[in-house]
Amino acid sequence: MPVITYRQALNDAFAEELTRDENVFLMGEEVAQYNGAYKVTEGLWARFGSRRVIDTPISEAAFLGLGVGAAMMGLRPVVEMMFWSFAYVGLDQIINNAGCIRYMSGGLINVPMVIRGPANGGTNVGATHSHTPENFLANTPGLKVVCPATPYDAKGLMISSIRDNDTVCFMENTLLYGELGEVPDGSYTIPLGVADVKREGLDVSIIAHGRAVLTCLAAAEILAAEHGIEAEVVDLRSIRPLDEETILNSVAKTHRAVLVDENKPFCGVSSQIAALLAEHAFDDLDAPVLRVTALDAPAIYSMPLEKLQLPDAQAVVAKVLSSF
Amino acid sequence: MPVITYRQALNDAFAEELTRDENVFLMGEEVAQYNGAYKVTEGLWARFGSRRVIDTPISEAAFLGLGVGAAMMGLRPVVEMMFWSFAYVGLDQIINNAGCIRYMSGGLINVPMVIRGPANGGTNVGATHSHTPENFLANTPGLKVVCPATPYDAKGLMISSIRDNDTVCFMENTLLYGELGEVPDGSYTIPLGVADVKREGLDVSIIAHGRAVLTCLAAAEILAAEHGIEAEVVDLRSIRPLDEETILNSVAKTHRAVLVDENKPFCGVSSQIAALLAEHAFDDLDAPVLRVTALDAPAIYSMPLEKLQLPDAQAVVAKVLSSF
Amino acid sequence: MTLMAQSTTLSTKSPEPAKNLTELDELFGGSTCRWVSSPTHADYSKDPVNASLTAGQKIGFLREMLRIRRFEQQALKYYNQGIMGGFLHLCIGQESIAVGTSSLMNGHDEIITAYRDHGHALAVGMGMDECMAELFGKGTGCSKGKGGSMHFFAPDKHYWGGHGIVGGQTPLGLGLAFALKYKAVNGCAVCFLGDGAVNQGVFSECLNIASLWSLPIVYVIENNGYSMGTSLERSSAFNGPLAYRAKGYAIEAEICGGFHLYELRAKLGPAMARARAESKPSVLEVNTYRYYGHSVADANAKKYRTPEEIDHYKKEFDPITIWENQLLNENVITEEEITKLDKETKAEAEAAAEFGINSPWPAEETIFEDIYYEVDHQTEAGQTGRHFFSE
Amino acid sequence: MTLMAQSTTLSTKSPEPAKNLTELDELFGGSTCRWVSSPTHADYSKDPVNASLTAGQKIGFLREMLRIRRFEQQALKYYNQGIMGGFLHLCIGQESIAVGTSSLMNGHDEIITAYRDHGHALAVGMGMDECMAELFGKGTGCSKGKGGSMHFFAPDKHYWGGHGIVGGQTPLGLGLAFALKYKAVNGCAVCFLGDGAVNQGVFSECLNIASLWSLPIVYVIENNGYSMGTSLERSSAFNGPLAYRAKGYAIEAEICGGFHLYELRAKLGPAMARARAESKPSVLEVNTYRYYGHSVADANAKKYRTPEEIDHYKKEFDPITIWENQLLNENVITEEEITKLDKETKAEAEAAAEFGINSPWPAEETIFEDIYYEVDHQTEAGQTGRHFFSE
Ligand SMILES: Cc1ncc(C[n+]2csc(CCOP(=O)(O)OP(=O)(O)O)c2C)c(N)n1
Ligand SMILES: Cc1ncc(C[n+]2csc(CCOP(=O)(O)OP(=O)(O)O)c2C)c(N)n1
Ligand SMILES: [Mg+2]
Ligand SMILES: [Mg+2]
Repeated sequence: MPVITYRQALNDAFAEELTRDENVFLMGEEVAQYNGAYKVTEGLWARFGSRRVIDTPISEAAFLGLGVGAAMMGLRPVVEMMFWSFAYVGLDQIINNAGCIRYMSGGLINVPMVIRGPANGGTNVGATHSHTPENFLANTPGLKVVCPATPYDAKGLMISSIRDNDTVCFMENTLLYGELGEVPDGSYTIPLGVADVKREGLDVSIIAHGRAVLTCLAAAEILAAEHGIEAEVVDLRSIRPLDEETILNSVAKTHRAVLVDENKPFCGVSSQIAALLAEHAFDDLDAPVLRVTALDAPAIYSMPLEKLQLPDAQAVVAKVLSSF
Repeated sequence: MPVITYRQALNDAFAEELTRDENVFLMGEEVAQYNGAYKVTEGLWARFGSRRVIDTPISEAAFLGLGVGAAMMGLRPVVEMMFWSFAYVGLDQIINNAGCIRYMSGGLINVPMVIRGPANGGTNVGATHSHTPENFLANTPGLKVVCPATPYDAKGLMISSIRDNDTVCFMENTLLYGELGEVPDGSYTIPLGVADVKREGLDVSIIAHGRAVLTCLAAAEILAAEHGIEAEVVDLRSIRPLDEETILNSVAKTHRAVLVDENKPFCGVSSQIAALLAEHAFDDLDAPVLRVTALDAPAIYSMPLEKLQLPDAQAVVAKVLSSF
Repeated sequence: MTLMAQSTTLSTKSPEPAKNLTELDELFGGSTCRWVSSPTHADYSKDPVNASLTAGQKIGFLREMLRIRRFEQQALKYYNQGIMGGFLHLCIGQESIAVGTSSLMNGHDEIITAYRDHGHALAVGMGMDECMAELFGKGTGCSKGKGGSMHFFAPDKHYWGGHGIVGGQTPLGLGLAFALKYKAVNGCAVCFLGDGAVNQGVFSECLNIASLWSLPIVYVIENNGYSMGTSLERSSAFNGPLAYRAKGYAIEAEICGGFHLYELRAKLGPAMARARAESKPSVLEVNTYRYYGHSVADANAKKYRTPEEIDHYKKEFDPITIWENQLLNENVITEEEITKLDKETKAEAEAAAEFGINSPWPAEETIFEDIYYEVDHQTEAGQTGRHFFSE
Repeated sequence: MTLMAQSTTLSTKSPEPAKNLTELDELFGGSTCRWVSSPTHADYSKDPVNASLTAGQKIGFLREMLRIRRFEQQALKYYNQGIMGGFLHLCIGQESIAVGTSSLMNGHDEIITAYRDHGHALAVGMGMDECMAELFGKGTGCSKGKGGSMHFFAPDKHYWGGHGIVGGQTPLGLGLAFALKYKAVNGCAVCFLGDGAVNQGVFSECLNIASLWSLPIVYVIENNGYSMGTSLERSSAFNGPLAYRAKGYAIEAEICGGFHLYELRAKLGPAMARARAESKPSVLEVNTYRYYGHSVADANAKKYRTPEEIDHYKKEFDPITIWENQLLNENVITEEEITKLDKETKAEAEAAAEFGINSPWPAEETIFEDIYYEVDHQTEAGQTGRHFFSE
């Protein structure tokens, strides 16, 4: 299978969907002529032109809302947030319009839109540019939230998201764009709401999403090599819908859970998983549910310190060991 | 002790703080000449004038940011969101400016501001007007979040919030404004970060905040009268800082926890409490941690159906019973 | 001079909540945006967009305005009885705008508005029954009881709601226009907003994009002089009319009295035509007035403006009366026919209220319907993973 | 005519990323907002705000501009070595604006800007050491290594940052002005923003409030023609200059070449004075140009504009060269003195880089400092309840 980057996998997904469906268009700041601030949309403007790949002014609220309006009319906007952090100036459009209109119209209106872009810390861009709002967006019934960790997942989930008839908030990661992985040629879909057991193991379930999955896989290798612990790594992939079955099955098997999350801890996605386990895996658990999250401080600029803010493999290893 | 409404308790807090500190001012849509959409600021414009009690255009982002800028200069803005739901058009100012500036400036700048207004469902105002973002705001280190349930708490916490040197997001409830309670004359403070055991009991800990506390107290009466179960009702009062000690002590005593939350379930405040218990009360718990939350749908308009969306005493009773 | 900066009074406005009639009249004559063409003076009947109207069409407009008024009066009655929930924002006094606009729609045009949306809904052809049932929160409502007063929708009639967040509909309107252009449909989008809503930043963002991309949209500012209890002068700084802010974005802006259908059609028609023909945006500020409070719950409705002001508008600027007189003068209709029309629309509204009251509540399980398309349609996507997290 | 609406090309702009010199010149002469007073023609030296300047002050301005340029060149060098993090937005080419503004500050004025903030920081008197250390992420940095390039602050010097969210600083600036008025301080606020930032809705909201409440603020649009890779023409619709949008809010708006300190001071001075004396807002659009990319990471810096365009600006519009020539012509300075000044500032920048490099990293525990005032000061409030939720 060809090995390509996460960035390329997304780019391929866009190209294929733009080709397949005339209603799909890309929109955002610098997505067209500049080829994308992170080059995720490279070449697409040249190939599909100004009608399908559209540069916007720096007006997130307006072009998010424009996307919602266009989606109501049957188009399929794929709207880039240069960073998900910038969505906060347009959040009303996401929560109240994309998220509520179907309901408030009694189902008369659909909003088949994808809102996408990177959401991550770890690149020294400071507190205001490092938000990871997957928890909050997934709090909103009406929205879907997807956080792929690998090139393969990124492409398959993006194609599913574009074809989905609901609004999908798709969270990428600037630290993943250059990551390589095997991705088959041509179109394929990965359903939203299906977690992926990225590594099987019997001793402990490590549950994560997004880039933290890679951290957990590295930790699992260390645990196996140095501590004889076989960790199962569950990649949620999709936050809403959520594959609770896979989570519960894994914990029923391993009896231990460590949740890893680059979100801040208070009401992060791992809080929700912990709540799930506290309710539905009570009898399965042999130990407290432990969490490794981003440190509970705004993202710091200073390079070595910001490294400490995000979960790394050693922190995961230590946490897993403390569970035994 | 005088018995006054929650609304009056807040009004008294404003009047006292406006009198005490020249730097305090109130700002928001219709807070001055109209006396407040929910009459919480009644009489204050007449008494304190246009400099201290200020009507704004419908520009939440601008006047939230204005509040932050004024607070940086040492003023103490108390900014009303007519509904907290409307904060979404200005969320960037709350999260990125109020929430991050102290950190990004290495502590050179403070933002002593209160952002306040009602955040609740249950009044048939529809999905876009019924948001309860305490979970999300408390996810942001740098912000504080307070949700008082009674007139007494409302006044004491409001005075503390105004005097606090950090930004406090203060969440009221239109359904509580008319509730009566004993409130002493004169100024008093209730520290942020101290939960209140509103009812003692040995059999189960019911943990809630905001209006859900009243629901839980009603449920506790039913549990005692009809089922011989003595529930302890813990009112969080403050979401961030959070009084984890009181929560853990209660559960260590009762060995059972039911969390009640008018937030939507996914990553709601009760998820965070569940995560806390799953980690730190593992050995204390005799039963799964159960939750009663708002139904996981946008707030519906239809009157009888919206009633079903929020936790009521019967639902809490049923959930508690299922825990035994 | 420095003394002025020392002044600590932030608001330069006087504490009097409302102006008296003389001041109002000055206002009308002056350069501010509450400019009103005297309904008796200006004559737009010869305007091409009006000259070709048939008697039947003209009477139809009257019927539509009456339907709106009678509908809202019924709603008001039941709201006051406490059997409706939430907010009820009446557009009584403003009916001409919705009716005038829908009279110009070409079958491909799309419209969208804010929460004061009953008039627009009825004008585009929604039935009173479904609208009234919505107010009663019933399953037979246009939004199945899920949206309430602020959220009427009829996409099949090119009507996209009904939106409660101030200004929130303005980029949606832009999206409608964008979709028209994208699909090369010969239509335009009309997006309504209030005089208070112009101060939501997103509207300015929309003006820029509309102009920059040449989108076929007409923003209609329904300037009724107040946003809740705040008069225009206390909410907005402007230079000449409020609409002229759009000129800073190279957008055509015009002002218009909204009390006479002929004038409204004469000003709005060309803007819509320009949008369709040249894909050019415009902003039209329409002067209008609401007789009731911001919503029915507005206890201060007569405090921030004088009763005289309200009376003055009712007497001199009522769009229904003005239109009735116009049609009587034109001998298009008789007093008797008007009375008949009025009775019919009243009866229709009463029947609709009956319908609403007698309709069943939505079933409990509908709470979880209409959230996700995929779940409702039980597609594979809708059946994969957990979508809802409460029991 | 209908055919145009049928057109499916949404952007009317040509795909060519940049204009050639002739087009540029046309642009300058034309009515668009990239209007530039030819630096050789206009003479503002006799303007009262300039006429009274001492030689020492004039030389001081040159020193400040040189300090900014040398500081950024050093930063660039180390950034390119990969030992700085995040973004680095250089203001090289735009130095005159920060220096001109700070030269007009009265000790009570407050300023705030966006992420392209090094120039403003140095101009108000921040030390190179603390600024450079910040870029290196060191604990000796002005923000203790917490803010980085985009977040320099010095409240003691009336400098409120350094803000990374486009437009996000504009209401903060309004708050500074509000506080001045509230406290009856005889000062004004100056808030900078880019030509791209004008399209964030919150800025329009600010214009309305500034005008409505008569707040003492000057918004300075640093129009460098591009927001990242998007030219002004592709991001903004306007009518005459961009700044004229403010006129729709009854705010005074002016345009200004930003290349010559005399011109900048002559235009900005009165706006600041008006704010102080009459508590009136203004918008000043300053024409300027950045030689480097949007940030140093901008790989396309020479793709969306031609190298000729950049060269043209460097040759004809460099604010430092222009000022040097001015001072030489005035016989205020000699070539030798300029060379000396240049060497000094270079040395200062080099020493600052040394300082930054040699400074220690912030201690790990500082991650949890500077979040809550109450926690840092271990007040009762700071010790009550749990504030942080990770270990
Ligand atoms: C973002 C936001 N802020 C505040 C409100 C509360 N609110 C609802 S309507 C309204 C007044 C709007 O006035 P205007 O735009 O003039 O419209 P009108 O009611 O006169 O039709 C306000 C403040 C809201 N719904 N959304
Ligand atoms: C809300 C928001 N959207 C997008 C960005 C990304 N971004 C940072 S700077 C910039 C361009 C701003 O251009 P301009 O305002 O002209 O300032 P300049 O960089 O030219 O100084 C963009 C799009 C951001 N930081 N914030
Ligand atoms: Mg109005
Ligand atoms: Mg620029």
